[in-house]
Amino acid sequence: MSVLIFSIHWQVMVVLLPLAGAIACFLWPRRGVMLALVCALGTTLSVAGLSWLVVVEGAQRYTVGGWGAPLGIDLYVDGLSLLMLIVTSVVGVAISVYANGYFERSRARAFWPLWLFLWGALNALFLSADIFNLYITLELLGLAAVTLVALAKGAQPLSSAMRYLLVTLLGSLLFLLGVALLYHSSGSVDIAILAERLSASPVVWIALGLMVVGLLLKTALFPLHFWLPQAHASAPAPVSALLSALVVKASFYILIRLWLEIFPPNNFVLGQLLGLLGAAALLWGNLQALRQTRLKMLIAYSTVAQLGYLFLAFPLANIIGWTGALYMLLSHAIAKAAMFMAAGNILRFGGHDSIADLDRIVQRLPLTVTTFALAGVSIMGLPPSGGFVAKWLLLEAAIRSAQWWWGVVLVLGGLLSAVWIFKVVGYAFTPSPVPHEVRAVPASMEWSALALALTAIALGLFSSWPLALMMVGLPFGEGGGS
Amino acid sequence: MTLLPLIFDGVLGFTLLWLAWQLLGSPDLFRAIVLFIAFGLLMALIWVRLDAPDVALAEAAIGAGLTGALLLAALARLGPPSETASLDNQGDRASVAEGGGLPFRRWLVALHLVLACGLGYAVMSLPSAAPGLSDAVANSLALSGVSNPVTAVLLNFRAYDTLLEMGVLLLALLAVWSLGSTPDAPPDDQPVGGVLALLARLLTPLLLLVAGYLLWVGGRAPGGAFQAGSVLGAAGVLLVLAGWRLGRRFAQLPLRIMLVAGLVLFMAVGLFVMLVGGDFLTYPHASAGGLILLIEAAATLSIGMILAALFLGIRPDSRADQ
Amino acid sequence: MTFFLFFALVGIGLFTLGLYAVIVHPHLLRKILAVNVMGSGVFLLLVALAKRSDSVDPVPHAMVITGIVVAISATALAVILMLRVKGETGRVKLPETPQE
Amino acid sequence: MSWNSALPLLVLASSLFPGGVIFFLSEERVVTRTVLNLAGATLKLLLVGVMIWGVFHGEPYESRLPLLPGLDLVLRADALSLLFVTLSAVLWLATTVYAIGYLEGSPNRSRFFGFFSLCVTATIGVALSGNLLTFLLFYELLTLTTYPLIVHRETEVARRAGRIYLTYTLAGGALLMVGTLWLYTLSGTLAFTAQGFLSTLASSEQSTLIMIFVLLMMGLGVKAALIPLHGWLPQAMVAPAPVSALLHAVAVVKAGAFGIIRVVYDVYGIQFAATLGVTLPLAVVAAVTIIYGSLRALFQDDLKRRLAFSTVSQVAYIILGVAIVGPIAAIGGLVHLVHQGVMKITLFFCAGNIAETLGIHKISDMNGVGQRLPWTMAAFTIAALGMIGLPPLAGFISKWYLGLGALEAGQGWVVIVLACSSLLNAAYFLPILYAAWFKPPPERWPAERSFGRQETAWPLLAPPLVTALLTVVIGLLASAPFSPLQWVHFITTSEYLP
Repeated sequence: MSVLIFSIHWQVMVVLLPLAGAIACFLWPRRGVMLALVCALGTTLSVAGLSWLVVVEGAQRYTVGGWGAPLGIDLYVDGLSLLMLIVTSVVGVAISVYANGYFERSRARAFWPLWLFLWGALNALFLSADIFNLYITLELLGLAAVTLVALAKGAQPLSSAMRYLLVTLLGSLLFLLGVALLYHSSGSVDIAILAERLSASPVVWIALGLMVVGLLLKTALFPLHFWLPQAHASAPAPVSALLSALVVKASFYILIRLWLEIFPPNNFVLGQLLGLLGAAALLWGNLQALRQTRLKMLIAYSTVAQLGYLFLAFPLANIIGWTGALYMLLSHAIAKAAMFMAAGNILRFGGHDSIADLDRIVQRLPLTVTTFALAGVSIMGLPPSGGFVAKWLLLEAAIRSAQWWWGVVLVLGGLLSAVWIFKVVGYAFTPSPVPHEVRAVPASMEWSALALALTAIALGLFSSWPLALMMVGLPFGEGGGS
Repeated sequence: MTLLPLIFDGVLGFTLLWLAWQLLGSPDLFRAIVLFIAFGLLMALIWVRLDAPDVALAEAAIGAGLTGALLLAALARLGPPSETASLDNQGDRASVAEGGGLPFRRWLVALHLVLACGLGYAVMSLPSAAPGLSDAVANSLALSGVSNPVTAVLLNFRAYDTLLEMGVLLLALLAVWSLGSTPDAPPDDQPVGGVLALLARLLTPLLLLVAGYLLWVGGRAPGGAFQAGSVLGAAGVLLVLAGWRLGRRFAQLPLRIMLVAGLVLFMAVGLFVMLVGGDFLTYPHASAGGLILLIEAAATLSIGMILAALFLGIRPDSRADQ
Repeated sequence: MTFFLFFALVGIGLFTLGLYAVIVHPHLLRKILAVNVMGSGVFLLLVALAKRSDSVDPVPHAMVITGIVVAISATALAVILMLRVKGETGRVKLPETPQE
Repeated sequence: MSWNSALPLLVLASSLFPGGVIFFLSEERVVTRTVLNLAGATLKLLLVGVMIWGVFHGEPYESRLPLLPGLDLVLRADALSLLFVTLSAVLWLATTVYAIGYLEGSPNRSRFFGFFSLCVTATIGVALSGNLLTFLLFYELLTLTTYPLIVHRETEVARRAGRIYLTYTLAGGALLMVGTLWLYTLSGTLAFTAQGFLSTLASSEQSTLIMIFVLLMMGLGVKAALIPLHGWLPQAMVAPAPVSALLHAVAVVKAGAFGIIRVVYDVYGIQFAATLGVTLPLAVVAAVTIIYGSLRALFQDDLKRRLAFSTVSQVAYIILGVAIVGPIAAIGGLVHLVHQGVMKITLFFCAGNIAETLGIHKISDMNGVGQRLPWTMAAFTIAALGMIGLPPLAGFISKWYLGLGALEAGQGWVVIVLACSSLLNAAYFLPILYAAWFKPPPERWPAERSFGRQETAWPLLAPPLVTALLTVVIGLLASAPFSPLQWVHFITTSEYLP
């Protein structure tokens, strides 16, 4: 058994299985659902195998083509990348189950191969240790995501997909320009080699600046978030879920990778600036969320806000802060996916998602409301939930590094999000005299969303395992934990 | 350095910038696209000047040719040029108004100037000796199975990039097919007679021949799967323009198999060598040349088909579906 | 100044021109053209700087070929989206205010 | 897992599990729901009984789960936590019986009883918390589980009250979290320890510790309804009567008061807190709250609102007892935790009965109620007299010890406060009693329901009678073994004697 586990090249499986699944779904569209579910399962198992490998043997470097950096391309997996892969699998399986109930046949035919392509792109991105390879995975990811947004019917999804496409291309090109400059100043595109060879020079700073701006554009950090709310709100519900949960996180992942590995050490000002933008995102996103009249738009603005939390780790710049931000990423991914799925259920059930008229709907969908409320607990950061653990760690980092003002922002953000969450949950406690015209919601849609929300809660009770996992390979550097 | 190449380079570079300026500012979209094609051809010339013949081939075929054709076709589908031009002009004025007017544009221009100066400074401050990978490539070239270093990088050293890139291409096709059922789908379903058909009939065999040659020679000299594939794609575009369509029988699974053949074979070879005992995509040195040619052959076919299909813009069996 | 540095600077010029055009031109086709020009600028920079060594560095060449293929894929998607936007809204530009 | 480490978890599970199951029951399955509720409550009482016996004989009960790096979720039964656990368990049983009768035939009962059980689970969790983090966790859970109970009636007023409640408690929870975390970064531990764990810290940290104390008190003071953080409590009166009973006597306000006790005794340590100089301001706030609450109660015509302001005042007694540094006052404060609970729940049960049976909500309509509902009003009278502090009822014991303790600690002003408060108590309770017993009843009651020969339904009548009886018994038998007073003596001698 263990021989088998160690002899299979799980890294390769993790990337190739979704791609192969996408091709299979393309070839035999009528079998799409079955193929996709099998593939989702296989990918998850591969991630599990890879986790086993990494937990037992530590961080892994894999040379594709046998050449090794700088000539060839390396794959690198440590606790940080593994955690991203696991989140992707967890959310991915739930979204696959959910989408099975969500799409009718004609759109399902388009959805499955695109979604599997996106999954493959995500996995390739998290594994890559090569910045040019990262560019290609970014493009793969971006094109798949844009097309998925455009799968929704109507003019608005198309417009927002178009805007999203332009933004993501712009981001990729900025990133690529940075890659070009880094290659020419160091002669390699491998992250580890870059880390050795780069020193703080104007070229390096300009290159990194370009890459950071490109990635921030894709991560939709305030004030570059202008494209996100509409794109995430107008996409089909499972797509909204995976965009908010995973796609924006992918570019953030690259950002922290670069920050931790190849950024010159004296980056205090940039860190403070990122933190400031994060704080602004947190407050602005939540305030905008309060103003929204449509549920999905509200949730999308909350994504803008929650992304702000992630950037608070940059000024804190200690291990507790990074683990906090990563834990936030993890729990937000899961909770937000659950929330968008719940919104999808509500839309399916009542045919609209206007917040003012929710009272007629939510009382008839107790499971969905529970999902929303549980996910909301995590997003507010109340115990016991993943969001609480993340906030605790970030707050601890803020106090320990004597930068209490970030703590104030953290607390304020949590309270603001409570306002809109309870605004929605409150409708569950409103009598609904008029029976509304309803469509049944498939059980798979309700239960997959609830499963994710429960996972977000469980993350608050069993945090030691993911926290230990993300330390494999010391992605955040040496030094004592808490 | 003699004066002549200097003047030549200067003219090339400034013309390129001028073309970009013109094509981005031209009120007439048709003219803009034509300028864009010229821009692509000029780029190809510069690639040659920079000792990058492989890039030049790819640029000429894909960057200038196919992209230009794609854009022209899109323009045709957008509607009569006069209407779009006027709409566009209105749009231009509107954008000045919405963006905060002239001050906004001034700020933007200033910002871009700063950006350009910063980037220029960065480039000028690079060390004059390039620490690139040319030596590393040269040292390992003998083991790669091909003698054209660009092909060696594309299909051996950084084959994983290329594999993912084939994925991007296939994904683009998937995307276009998923979204492509526009109400104003291309009207040109009836065969076009006359010059175009004749041209297509004459050129297609020639292009096929060129594609085959580029594929074969790619291991040693400039050329390879992408260049060959794009030539094949050009042939396909020509056939599409001439009104030729794939038979219903082939438009289903057989077509799809051809479209994915390149990627599937690539992955299969990568996995096969992994089973034999290496890492993913680690070709045994002895059989590397053959495996690369195999992959390239399938890739050429798929790339050509995909490019042509991208140009067509809709699923060939979409009518059969409804 | 050597000629490859000159071409690298031309590349930067193209990149900035394209970036400016993407931002100010509302017509989608022009935005697509602008993104392509930006891409060409990056490619030019990538290859021109590789000329600094005497022997040719093929890695940037391969990267640019990859980039060109990615660019046409993105362009194809952009074109089809543009046509769909035109079909749905009757206009070839994005709605003005992204909010609401 | 041994029996000793499983027992605290079992105590939690005995209400968590029924709660979880009840959510999925359909509305009509009244019998299943009732059986589950009562079985859970009874089982909990039994388990708590076992724990009392064990703790008295020195058995340690502790469960641990890893929660955060370096911090565990700790559930531990010590004498103090058992005081609160027992109170909650006993009163939960009473309230469950009452709620079954009260809500008979109303909609959404599965939801109600589900959250009701979760709420008790959270309260028990608060009581059993072995460190400040666990306390915080259950404290926030309590907020979340009581919200659905407050808005249960689904009216606009109820939702407004719910929003106000959340605004106060979530903000308070956030302050508590910041304080807890700050404390953790200073001390590296959060485990409740007798005499506190902070006195060893460097004296340079003193001003920080005072700041943290203020943060914690603000966080806990919200739920304990110390002024000026009491605004939510009168609003929450729109909740159904059993919820009010639970909120005021057991769950929310007591969780806040209990937290203050824990922080002062087991985090800071009473001596250290006194050296920091934070106890006197706390005592003053408590005293002001006592007087202010009583004064406000005096001018309320709505019966439940008057009782609510009475709670504001009475809970502050507990805090006052803690803040007067001295063992005797501590006994008075701690025992009032129990006594106030028993008396106040009686009053709310009775107010609920009056509203349900006769449709009366206002004190000005209560003329002659005693003739129509003699048993209910008898219970009400006993509890009200207890509140005023009439010997030998429960309230007298608390006030007696508080006064003695204050004198012993040299804080004579407290006695004046107590006297004023007793006068005010009398001023707002006696008119009710007078009107109910001695004024003639009106021709017709506003909305009378008939229950045959009984004055009202049995499930509504039995709980207040039992709790009223308890008020008498714990007052009369204050010196019997295992009475609350003796148990509090046990707490103070075994753990707190400074």
